[in-house]
Amino acid sequence: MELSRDQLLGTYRTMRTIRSFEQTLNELSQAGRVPGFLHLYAGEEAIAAGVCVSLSDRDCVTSTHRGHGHSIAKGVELNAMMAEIFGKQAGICKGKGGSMHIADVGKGMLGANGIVGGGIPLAIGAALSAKVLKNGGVAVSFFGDGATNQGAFHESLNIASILKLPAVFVIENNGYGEATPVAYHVNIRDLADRAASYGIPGVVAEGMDFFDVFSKASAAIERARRGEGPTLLECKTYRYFGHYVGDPLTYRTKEETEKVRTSRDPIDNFEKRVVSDGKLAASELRGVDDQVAKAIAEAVRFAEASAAPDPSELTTDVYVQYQS
Amino acid sequence: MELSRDQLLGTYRTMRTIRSFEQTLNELSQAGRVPGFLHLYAGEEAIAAGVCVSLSDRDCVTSTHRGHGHSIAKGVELNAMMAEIFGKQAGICKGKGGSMHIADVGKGMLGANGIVGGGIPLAIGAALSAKVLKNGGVAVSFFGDGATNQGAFHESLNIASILKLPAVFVIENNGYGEATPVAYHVNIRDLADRAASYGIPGVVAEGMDFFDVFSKASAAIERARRGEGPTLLECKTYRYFGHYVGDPLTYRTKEETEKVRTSRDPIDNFEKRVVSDGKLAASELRGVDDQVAKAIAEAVRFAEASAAPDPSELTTDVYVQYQS
Amino acid sequence: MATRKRTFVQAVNEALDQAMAADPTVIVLGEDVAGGAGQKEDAWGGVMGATKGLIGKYGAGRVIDTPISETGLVGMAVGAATTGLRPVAELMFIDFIGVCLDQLLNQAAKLRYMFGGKAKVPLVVRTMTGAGLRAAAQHSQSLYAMTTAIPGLKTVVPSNAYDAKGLLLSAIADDDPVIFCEPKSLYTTSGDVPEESYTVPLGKAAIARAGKSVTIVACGRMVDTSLAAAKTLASEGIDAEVIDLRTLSPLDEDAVLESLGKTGYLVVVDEATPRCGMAADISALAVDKGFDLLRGPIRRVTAPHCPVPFSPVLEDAYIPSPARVVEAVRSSLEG
Amino acid sequence: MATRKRTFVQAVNEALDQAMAADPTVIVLGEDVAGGAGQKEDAWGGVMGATKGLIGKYGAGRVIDTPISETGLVGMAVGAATTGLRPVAELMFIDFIGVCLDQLLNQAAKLRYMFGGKAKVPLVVRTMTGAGLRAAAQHSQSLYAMTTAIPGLKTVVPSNAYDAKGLLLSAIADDDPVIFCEPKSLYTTSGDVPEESYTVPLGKAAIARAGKSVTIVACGRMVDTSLAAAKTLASEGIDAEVIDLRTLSPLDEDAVLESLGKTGYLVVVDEATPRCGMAADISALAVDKGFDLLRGPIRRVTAPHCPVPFSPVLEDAYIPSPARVVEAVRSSLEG
Ligand SMILES: Cc1ncc(C[n+]2csc(CCOP(=O)(O)OP(=O)(O)O)c2C)c(N)n1
Ligand SMILES: Cc1ncc(C[n+]2csc(CCOP(=O)(O)OP(=O)(O)O)c2C)c(N)n1
Ligand SMILES: [Mg+2]
Ligand SMILES: [Mg+2]
Repeated sequence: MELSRDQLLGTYRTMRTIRSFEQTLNELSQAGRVPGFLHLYAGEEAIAAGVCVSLSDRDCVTSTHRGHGHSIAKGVELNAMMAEIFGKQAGICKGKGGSMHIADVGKGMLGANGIVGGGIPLAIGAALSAKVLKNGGVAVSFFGDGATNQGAFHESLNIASILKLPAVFVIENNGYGEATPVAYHVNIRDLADRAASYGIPGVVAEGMDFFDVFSKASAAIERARRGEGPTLLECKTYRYFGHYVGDPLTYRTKEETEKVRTSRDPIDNFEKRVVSDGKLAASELRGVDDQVAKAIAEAVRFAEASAAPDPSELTTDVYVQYQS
Repeated sequence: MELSRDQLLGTYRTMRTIRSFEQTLNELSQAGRVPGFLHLYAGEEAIAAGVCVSLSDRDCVTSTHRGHGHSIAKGVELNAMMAEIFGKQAGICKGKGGSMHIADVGKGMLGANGIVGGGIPLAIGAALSAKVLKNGGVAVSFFGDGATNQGAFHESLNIASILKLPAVFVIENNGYGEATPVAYHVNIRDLADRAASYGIPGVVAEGMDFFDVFSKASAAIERARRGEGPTLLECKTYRYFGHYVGDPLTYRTKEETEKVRTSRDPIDNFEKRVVSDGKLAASELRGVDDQVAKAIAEAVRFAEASAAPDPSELTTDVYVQYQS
Repeated sequence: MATRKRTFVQAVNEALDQAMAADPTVIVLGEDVAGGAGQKEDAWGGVMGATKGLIGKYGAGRVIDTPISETGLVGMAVGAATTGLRPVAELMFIDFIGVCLDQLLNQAAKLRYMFGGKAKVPLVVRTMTGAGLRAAAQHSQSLYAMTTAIPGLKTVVPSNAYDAKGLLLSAIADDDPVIFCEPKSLYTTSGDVPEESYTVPLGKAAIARAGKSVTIVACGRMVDTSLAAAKTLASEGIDAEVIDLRTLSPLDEDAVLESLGKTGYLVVVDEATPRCGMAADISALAVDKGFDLLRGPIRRVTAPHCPVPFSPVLEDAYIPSPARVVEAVRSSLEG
Repeated sequence: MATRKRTFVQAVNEALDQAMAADPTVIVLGEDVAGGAGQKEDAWGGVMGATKGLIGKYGAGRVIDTPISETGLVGMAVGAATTGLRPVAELMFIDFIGVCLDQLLNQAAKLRYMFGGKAKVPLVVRTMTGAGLRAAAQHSQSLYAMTTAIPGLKTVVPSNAYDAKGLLLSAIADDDPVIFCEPKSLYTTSGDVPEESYTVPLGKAAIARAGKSVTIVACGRMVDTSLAAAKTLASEGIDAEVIDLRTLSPLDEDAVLESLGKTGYLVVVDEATPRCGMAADISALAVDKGFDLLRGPIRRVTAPHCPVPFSPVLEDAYIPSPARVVEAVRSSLEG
């Protein structure tokens, strides 16, 4: 399947937006202008973009503590996202969730999640709804390498397999779970091999290459839509910043990070490819860069200018109805 | 490794004892003479016997709701077991645990378990103790096909693998989890294949053949003792009685059961083999049958004659010490 | 339509059947809710038959047997509830909540709040509770205080067949996640159950027996225990009022306080263990909002702070008895 | 040896170090307790540094990084405790208890009882609790009532650095499973901590402030909140006694009742949510065994029945403040 010029331009916009969003938050957070903990997605843009380009609003995704990229790729509004991260009333969750709980059910974004592996069972639930309601939807669950050691991963993939649910499980293998390297926390090379335990396809993609992720993800998504069941897709990637903003990064070397940034950067890769293929002109991309920069700046302005929630909001939204 | 005459005789005694123990309980329970729920092990004797013949008291096992066979094979005293199942003070657990919680830590029997998969993490804990205390012990966890779909299975095998723990995981695949066939609850043929997710050996044994179980289990146990890490051993077996005493057995046919009983019975298999090999004489085995029948009868007499616990026992043994 | 005698478990089955008939988005899932992987007919219809016949009527698409994977099945139900279905998931025994609590504690209960009110989770988790069947420590617990404590969840504990049907139909129609506790020792008890579909509202207690000398608050199986105690007390001229809470969250505070206003004395009876439990919760409510009404100490009749023992002798001593309730009432009245 | 200023987290680290030095069967395990899979030195030494330096001293054989598998790691600790070790497992945040509760609820807590007293489980589970760090609904809970309710477990909640060290050393030496709650907002607060190894007994409350007008019961971070309130009250001539429970199970009932005997009034302050919580538990104790001592309603100052919000404004409104405690004391005294 070929991507149109617009889709390619949109893809670049998505990846560039994620990158700028995270770089901006990294600075704001270090400057003490953002409350709470932030887990940044920079470096992994090709995965969110490469998967979500094949999804529409009826398709649901579940995300992780590192959820900004998935939210942006799923089309969540930037100002409302930024306001949420600042804890403002205008936030997408009225400031009640924050960075780790950004969600937009209408857009099929079922939430970042503070529990490692916690979103995987929710995703098979969304897949079950699609199957029972026959709405043609597919559910995608994004999670990290570390999450593949949670019981929820195991139970959910097995259920999805035996019920042939329209689901795709995307491992974002960035080499570490917090400060622990993958090579320590599992005893296998490719996490995709775990698919064999459930009798489903396991596929490895170069997660820094949008086109590789896109072709393998779209195939898995189409397979799910056809009712042929779930796929486990492992994307090898790397996170540019620490586990959280403030991470001393004592478990990996600057060289390791620099090497990836210079040789495997997903946005550089994308630009080289589309420009050399003559699909897009560098000038167009610079144009997008400017628009993105403006949009992010505007989002920050919006977030900082927005009002904090009224304390009376504390106990609303707990239940739809609670007569007591 | 060759088994001595005594070991073979002991093995036959173990399997016969388990069989008679369960047949007797089946009758007593249906006659309303035993309180609570019973999950009988009859048909699966070759697994408990084939694994435990390579273990000594320093080696620990964890068991399941279907734990009588493992307890007997691990050398738990018959009278105390029977008294426990009857809920008597003389029971191995003072009547507080019952059939589903028979344990004898001194004998390395860390307990039957009412939680499917609940014993697997405990087993890696026992393996960790053996490793840290360098006592040469090995831990074996017995569990069913259904338990392989619990998160605890997944997490425990991965940890055992990366820490190279002296553990052996024994799947007793009897074709059903309650009323649900394996062919429904997983999408793979051999559960042993799940070992690949953890980078450990996965081995399939004919669970109705003591000698096949013994050779594969002893190899796995020795490997663990040598510090080479865990093994996943799947034993294909069959349970003769229902999931619990009283199970209407509406999910399988009498023919299916009869076929297994007549063609694959582990005790018949064993007798044919040892007699034809001239290792043991049929007459010797009949002698064991008589001894076993007496021992079981005595256990029942003992259990029924024993006193119920004193109500004051209700709140003892909750803590070692509780100052309040 | 007629009112007939039905057992508690038949009432549950009838509620499920009528809810599924009325609303195609209602589905049932759990371990052996059909059994035999029976695509046409069920082998078990649930370990106790609560879901019997459903797969035959509604098919395997809506009556779903799952592997023994509670985190997977409960979490799947939470996700499905968030995306358009009304799942009724079965957690066979509440004792198993430990292998799937996160999906209730951090997902079902919190999604709506964390998302700023933009999600709803119309989920019901049916689960068996309570002791008395010689099922020992891991199959006999009454852990409803654990779910009552969790903001975002509702917790229901019916005490009879009529309420079981009406409360379950309310729970399924409710837009919030509900933990529906079925005291297994009541399964075979029967009562009058109307044939038609009807609801008993969540958050409304019932006066199981009107009286003026003392208020006995209970739920589930302990309502019968309290009524038996009330009989004995009546013969001593003590006229006990028995309040059946029906739902622990939301809690009908007014019903408790109004009754206390009439009687001045309170005894709370709970099959569960004492620490941080329902009995403590009701006591705290009364001594806070009802202090001026109180004329004697609030006694709690609960299980001891220990696991449920297997031995029948011990288990019988474990479960609160009418005699212990009578004793507690006397000592409260004496002060 | 000297007494120096140490932060709460340093006190925890010191207790672990001294326990490991004294007893080779003490091991530490959890996610990134070392970090970097550092076989020689740690990269993190715990997310907050509570286990810093331990792997360097005691090696990877006794300081074990685990995958993100709480059921596996906590269950492994339970099994190890049953077979000769004294594991100190780290459950990073108590909010994660939902993914591993079974190993605590049905295994650690019940093995000894189910086995008729023939097993002991000398396990400690260290875990961070509490709000205030803008960590939102899944990283800010105070779920210690859940473990307090479970017979077979002990639950400890220190309020200061001195107690943190002494209580942790007691917990490690204890032969029963202990849930050791570390209020993360106290980590950087410091106090006098003796250099040598010492113990603070489990089950003994402390009088954080002596007084005679009203009893304020609290634990963990709420002790400081209560002391701040007591200061304000003192200026109004209300002389509050503040009881620091230190351990919720076992509970020092006498300390609460004795204080109530002096003051006649009780306010319970808890950072956790109200239903079936510690505040309700203490209220129930007082109105049962201390009814005759009570001269006013028992007020509870707790978080509301809702998840912990992210927004700083809302989270600040969520956490009980000294002002709310002062208000509650006044209203209790006024009756
Ligand atoms: C159940 C649970 N355990 C532990 C944590 C703490 N924690 C948050 S993120 C994280 C690492 C996750 O690693 P991975 O899944 O690889 O995702 P990544 O951060 O690399 O994107 C951990 C251990 C948690 N949030 N939930
Ligand atoms: C966590 C949990 N879920 C469900 C149950 C109820 N249950 C008891 S035994 C059983 C079937 C177990 O099947 P399998 O593991 O194959 O063992 P088998 O009974 O066949 O020996 C189930 C579902 C349980 N005890 N624990
Ligand atoms: Mg990672
Ligand atoms: Mg089985």
